[in-house]
Amino acid sequence: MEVSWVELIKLLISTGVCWTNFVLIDTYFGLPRKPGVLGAEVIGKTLEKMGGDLNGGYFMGNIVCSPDASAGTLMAAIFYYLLGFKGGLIATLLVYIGNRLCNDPGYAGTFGTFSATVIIHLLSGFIEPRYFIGGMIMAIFTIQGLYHVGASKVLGYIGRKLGMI
Amino acid sequence: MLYLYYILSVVISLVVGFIIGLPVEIDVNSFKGNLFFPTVFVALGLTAVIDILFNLNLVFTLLVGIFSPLFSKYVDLIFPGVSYGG
Amino acid sequence: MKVGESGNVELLPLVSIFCIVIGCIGVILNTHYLDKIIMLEFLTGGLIGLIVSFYYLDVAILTSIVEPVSTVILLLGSLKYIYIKRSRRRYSSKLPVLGK
Amino acid sequence: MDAVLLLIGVISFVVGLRVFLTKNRVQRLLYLCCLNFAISALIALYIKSPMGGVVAAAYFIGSTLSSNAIAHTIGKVQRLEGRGEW
Repeated sequence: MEVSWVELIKLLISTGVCWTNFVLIDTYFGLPRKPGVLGAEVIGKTLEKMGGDLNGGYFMGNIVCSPDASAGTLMAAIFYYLLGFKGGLIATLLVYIGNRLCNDPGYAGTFGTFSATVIIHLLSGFIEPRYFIGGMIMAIFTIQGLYHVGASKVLGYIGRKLGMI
Repeated sequence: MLYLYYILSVVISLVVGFIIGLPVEIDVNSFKGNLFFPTVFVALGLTAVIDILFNLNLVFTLLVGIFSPLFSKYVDLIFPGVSYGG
Repeated sequence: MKVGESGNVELLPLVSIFCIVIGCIGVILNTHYLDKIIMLEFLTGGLIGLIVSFYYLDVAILTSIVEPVSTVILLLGSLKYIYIKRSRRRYSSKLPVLGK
Repeated sequence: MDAVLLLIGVISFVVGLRVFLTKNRVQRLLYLCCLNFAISALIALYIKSPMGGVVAAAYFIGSTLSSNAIAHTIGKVQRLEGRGEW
């Protein structure tokens, strides 16, 4: 099989767009400031003991424990790929209900899904929506799967730079 | 032309929510709904669901516009925030 | 660039069977109960993927709704076991000890 | 099989092996979260119909609920025993 360079460039651009979207929205709605539930506090304390940053650990724990803007971006990409622009609006409703089931006020997930839908709709002339699914998986792999201590340091630095801690 | 129904449902839900007496200011940390936050997104999502399953007309738009502020008013009774008890 | 000469290989059954086999080995080899429950979650993800890859979509939706309920019941049982063990160790001179 | 499917497949195999090989219990939860994202995307790419999206959303919310329960139990046990052994 053949993998062309155009596909790789599209994947890299969509990775950057998804990463910027969910990190900025999650930081703005205060995920690194405090742990919402007990599990996020455990993950943050453990990552601090391993040599990372405490607020970045709270960020990663909140992603694990409730569907925030990261899950919202993935759901928006999937539903835009299957149903078009109306699918993004349905994904907003589903992510809101899932947020409330996981004991969260639901601001971050809802705004993240809606902004991701608008961005995918604006960029859909150049990049097809299926590349955004792969880009979101790549973006979540760089945070949760590659090297946890370094990722928590980067997230803590971004949160401190934006003045949200 | 079809996007006019979406705008109409959002406008009806905002007017009904203002009549019911939902609070205007936005508090990020509380579990209660206000005039803008769940109301607009619930109205858009329900309109999209009805658009895919059936066809849109004025009756469905009016029903969605009445239902979504009521859902937003009682949202802390439907999905309450749980305190784990220390 | 060339990656490989594979035909139409579907990827979801491969990933699901990999998750199921590794999860079974992990459930057997780990000894702490929380490790066992985490590997059981890993196995269940592969199981739902395998159900979806044969197009039984209603069974997959029902399984993915019921599965957290069983996990929560297992975790509540393990917490209750720890409470009982700890309280018996503290008051072991006054309470009758059934075991041992 | 194009670039997107190949990328998701490679990532899910790598993360699955890392779940099996890591000793730390908290890091296992983080890798498991990444694997849930990958399987949900694979389900939506395998079934190209609106029902596949519903299955992906239901699977993702269910797995997030159980991850939340496991992390909460780890915290309870750590607070109960009074020492951190991981």
